Amino acid sequence: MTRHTKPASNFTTSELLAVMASRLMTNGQIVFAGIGVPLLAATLAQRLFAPQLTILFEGGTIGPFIVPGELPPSTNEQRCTRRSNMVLPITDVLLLLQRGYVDIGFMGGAQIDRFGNLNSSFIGDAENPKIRLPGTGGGNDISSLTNMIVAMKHEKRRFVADVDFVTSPGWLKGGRSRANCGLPQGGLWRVVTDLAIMGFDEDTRQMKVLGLHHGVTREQVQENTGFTLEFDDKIETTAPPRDEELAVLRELDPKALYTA
Amino acid sequence: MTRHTKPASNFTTSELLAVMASRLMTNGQIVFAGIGVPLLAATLAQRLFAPQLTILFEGGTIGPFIVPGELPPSTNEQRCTRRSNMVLPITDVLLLLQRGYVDIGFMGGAQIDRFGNLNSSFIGDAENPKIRLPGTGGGNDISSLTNMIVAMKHEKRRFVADVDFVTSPGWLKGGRSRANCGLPQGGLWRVVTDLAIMGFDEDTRQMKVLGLHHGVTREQVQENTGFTLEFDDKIETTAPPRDEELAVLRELDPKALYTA
Amino acid sequence: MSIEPLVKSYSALRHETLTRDRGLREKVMTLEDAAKLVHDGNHVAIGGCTVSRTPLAMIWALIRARKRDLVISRSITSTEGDLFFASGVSQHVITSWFTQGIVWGVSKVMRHHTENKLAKFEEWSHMSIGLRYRAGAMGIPFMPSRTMLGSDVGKRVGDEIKVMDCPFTGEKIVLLPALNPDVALIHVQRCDAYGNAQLDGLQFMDIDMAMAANKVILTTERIVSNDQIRRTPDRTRIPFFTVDAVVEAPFGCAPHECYGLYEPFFEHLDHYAKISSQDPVKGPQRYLDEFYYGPKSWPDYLAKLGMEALLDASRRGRSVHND
Amino acid sequence: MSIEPLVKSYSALRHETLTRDRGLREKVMTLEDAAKLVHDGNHVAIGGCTVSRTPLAMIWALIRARKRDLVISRSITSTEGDLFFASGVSQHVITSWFTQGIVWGVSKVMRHHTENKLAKFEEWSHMSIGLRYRAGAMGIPFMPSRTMLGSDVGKRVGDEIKVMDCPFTGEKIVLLPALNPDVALIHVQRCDAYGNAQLDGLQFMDIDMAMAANKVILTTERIVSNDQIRRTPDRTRIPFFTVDAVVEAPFGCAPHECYGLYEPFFEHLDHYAKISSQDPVKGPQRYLDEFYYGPKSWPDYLAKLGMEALLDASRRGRSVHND
Repeated sequence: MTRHTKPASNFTTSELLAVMASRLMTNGQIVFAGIGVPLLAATLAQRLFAPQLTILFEGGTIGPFIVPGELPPSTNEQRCTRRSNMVLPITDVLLLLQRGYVDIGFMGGAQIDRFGNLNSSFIGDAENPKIRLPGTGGGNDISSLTNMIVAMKHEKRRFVADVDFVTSPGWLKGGRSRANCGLPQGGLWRVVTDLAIMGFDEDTRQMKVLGLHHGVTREQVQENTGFTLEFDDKIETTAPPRDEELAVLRELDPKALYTA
Repeated sequence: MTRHTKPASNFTTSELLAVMASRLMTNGQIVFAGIGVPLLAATLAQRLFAPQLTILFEGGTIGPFIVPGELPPSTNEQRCTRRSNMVLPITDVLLLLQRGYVDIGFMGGAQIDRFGNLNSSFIGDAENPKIRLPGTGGGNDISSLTNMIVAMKHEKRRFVADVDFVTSPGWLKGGRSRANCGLPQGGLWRVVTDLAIMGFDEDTRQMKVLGLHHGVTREQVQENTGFTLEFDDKIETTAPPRDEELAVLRELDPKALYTA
Repeated sequence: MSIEPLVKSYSALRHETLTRDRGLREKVMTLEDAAKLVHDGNHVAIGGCTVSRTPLAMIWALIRARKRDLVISRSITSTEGDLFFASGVSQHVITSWFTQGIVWGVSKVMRHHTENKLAKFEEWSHMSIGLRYRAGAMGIPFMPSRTMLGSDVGKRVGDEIKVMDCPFTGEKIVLLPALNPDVALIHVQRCDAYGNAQLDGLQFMDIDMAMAANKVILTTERIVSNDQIRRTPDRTRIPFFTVDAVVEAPFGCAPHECYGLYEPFFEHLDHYAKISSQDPVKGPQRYLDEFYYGPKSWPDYLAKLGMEALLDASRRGRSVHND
Repeated sequence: MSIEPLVKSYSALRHETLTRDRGLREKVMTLEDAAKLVHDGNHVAIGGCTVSRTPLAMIWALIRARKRDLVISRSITSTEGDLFFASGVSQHVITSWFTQGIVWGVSKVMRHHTENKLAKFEEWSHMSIGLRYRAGAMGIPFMPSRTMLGSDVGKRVGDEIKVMDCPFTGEKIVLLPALNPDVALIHVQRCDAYGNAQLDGLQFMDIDMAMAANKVILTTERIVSNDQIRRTPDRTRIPFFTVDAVVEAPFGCAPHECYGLYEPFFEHLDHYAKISSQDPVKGPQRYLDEFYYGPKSWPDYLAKLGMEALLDASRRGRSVHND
């Protein structure tokens, strides 16, 4: 397995992910966020430039403010409800996605393929797995119903041509296959890694590099990807994390629970 | 229209209905009660011999105690919630019937037929009615889903061979027709009037007199009914309202809002 | 009147919702400005039930704004239904029960308009209306159910309901079409400027209605700070992003009741019942002139209801908190 | 294990409910007596989610009572799933996510049992599990939904879900089978002796689960008077007639959390994560011996968690009320 060489930096991979993902948020959006990097990224955006961004948690919370240093262990504890606008049953918060109130779903990923399908269920064959992973949680629901951002480490074993098991549908087999399966809404919008930012071709729905992080080359990204990547006509280079951004992250997660 | 002659008495027709209906209740039952006589009857039972009887209101209340002299104008006002165990949305309280938690539904009726179908929608043809009545409310739901008691005045124009419009299904066309229509549960159990108490034949589902009130003859009941009644083999005579029963009713409804 | 399919396609529903401004923003406005959000021909769902938590201040504003061709839906319809018909704002009410209230007898105004085919009272069972809103709230095209079978209520709505054989049990099951109103009018005890609303006591069908609608107009007894909402988030029932307008309208249900604050103004309702049954045309017209078109403002309307009546209703209303 | 159809017929569902004692009666009992209400082979639904409001006192009692062949369902499964497998109480868990918690890494105990085919982890999407309980709660055989399509999660459950063309819109729609558990275990902050329960904060899937189940065992931090319940009926979430047992079990979720009262006992959970990942067989076995089979009572179990840990968790737990 080829490991990439990260440019020398004053931040961790998770911090890089959180910063890059936070910049994809827009003020006023309603973001359904998973725990860890997604929560940190959404909160970072909220603190810096998107005060009207609203976070939803799968556990049943609308619009909480996270208390620095008191990050929740999952989306289902009382820490997720601090100073929130509303708490509601799990089923009902997930139904907000189905009804269409949510702009963006935002989660981490264990394995992703060229069409943005995510696997968090099985490594190897499902009937005879090498590793039984924890499973979908709300992942299948969120990715079936809304536009998605995924943040994950860029490794060849994680970026594969076809995932072993489609836990959360991306663009399935590309083209119109997602809509044809009965999923006319949503789809994987952005993949944020420690190397690059990727989207998907409008027609083929193949993964396509849109931006490279500072000091990262196309070759590095391709080397760490298990399938042939497309590259956009105009690739941008992202600005490295600013001190201000890192400061907020470190205030939120002083023990580096999610940013180690 | 033949009007019956009521025996001289110290109580009103509504009081008689409430007393007779209350005696059909059993301690521990869960009773879905309409406003007016049903509420009075259920409360009377609760006060006299069924302290563990629980009243549900269509407005969304479980187990209220009615404050004497403060009867609600419908099942949807705050008076219905006084000292209740729980309030919940309308849809959810009606779903308790569908789920099967309720023993008895209990309502009044404008028009009933030999199979216990109730009409509270139209007098005359629905497309060209003589009178547009207020409609089903929860009546259709309650009578579709649970065993029913109906309390109403015994008049020929109200007891008809076939109702003009089936608002709330009784036994439909008798026999197995109700179950065959997709209503396998519930059905009209008792009709309480100011003359008699009626049930329905187990096979034909035709209305059948089970008991006569004190001083009422079979002929009187038949005269005030618009179809041929069956009579049970052993007709009982009900005991007249006791002072104790009337006292509770008059305490509950001192202004005779529902018992005039 | 809009010629739309009975149930919106999922794409249409999602598109409508996507294009709403769902961001956290203040949306406090006057009754008059909120009335502009309702368009002629809209399907307008009314919160509360019978004479309880009826959004009468907003209905008052719609009638004064002379809206036309509204399709109205409500769980149970009381005096506001009479006034929709009598004012010409609507000729089509979808509800399960339509009359002022059982103690006042059958509405002569409803009878006049329906028996003379001036207006339509479309009758569904109570639970079915609730489940139609619920399906709309959940983003599904139908809700399975077990009532309206065998009855003429079911037959009369015709192929607006479907009956299918359950693929799991083989039993007959009713499919009720989702209802996604254009606008929902809901009155609450308190909400913040964003529209986070807390409802005390009976909820009726209001939550499902708010989630189902394409637009929500909240009237509220008082606007509280967002801080106050955030102190008891488990009492919030309607989230801000479903809400398009917040109007502070104290006694906004009068002469109906608002849980914990005021009971119905019974004498006023007796008065309305009397004049409307004496003459189902001129009665409500006189009532509209006096209480709807006449007053120069909502406080002026309340003044016409009378200070003594208002204090009496409040005393009775607060009594639920005396236990 | 019971060989029952996937979805109960309506007659069977109604008959089961009819024959339950739903009258208003006191039903306070011990953990041990409540455990007798659960029979080998039962489908047992577990309230709460991950490490939040897990009914651990009751689970503790079931494991001590050496139940067998339970089918377990829960929204998201944490340490209690490990212990169900390790204790031999269950070899079948229906859930959307199964691991102690994201901060502790993938459960080695879950991996050991599933990868070696000693037990089954049946995976449904989170919302689908919720909607299955909801259909069960509503007395309908299925719930329409729009997820699990196209994915292997959907394919793997096979014909337990149906896909149909909507008769109203022509779109594809999923029908999820209703789930009516034999027993639901739910922990609440307070309830009365009849089982009228008030839950603060996050509700998870508990309300639907209670309404869907054929039997409900409530554990509660405290039993309050019925008078107290009747003072705030709009805070009651589970009505007494769904409940079959009420057990007062203070700190009944420890080392998990109970909203507003105590947060997770993090050091204890770190300890469990450590020993169970060092050896996924002997680790949980040692843990069960020490904390489940060893203690002579629930207070004795709490004593083993430690006074300091308990006070610390309580201090953090109460902090939501500091705002």
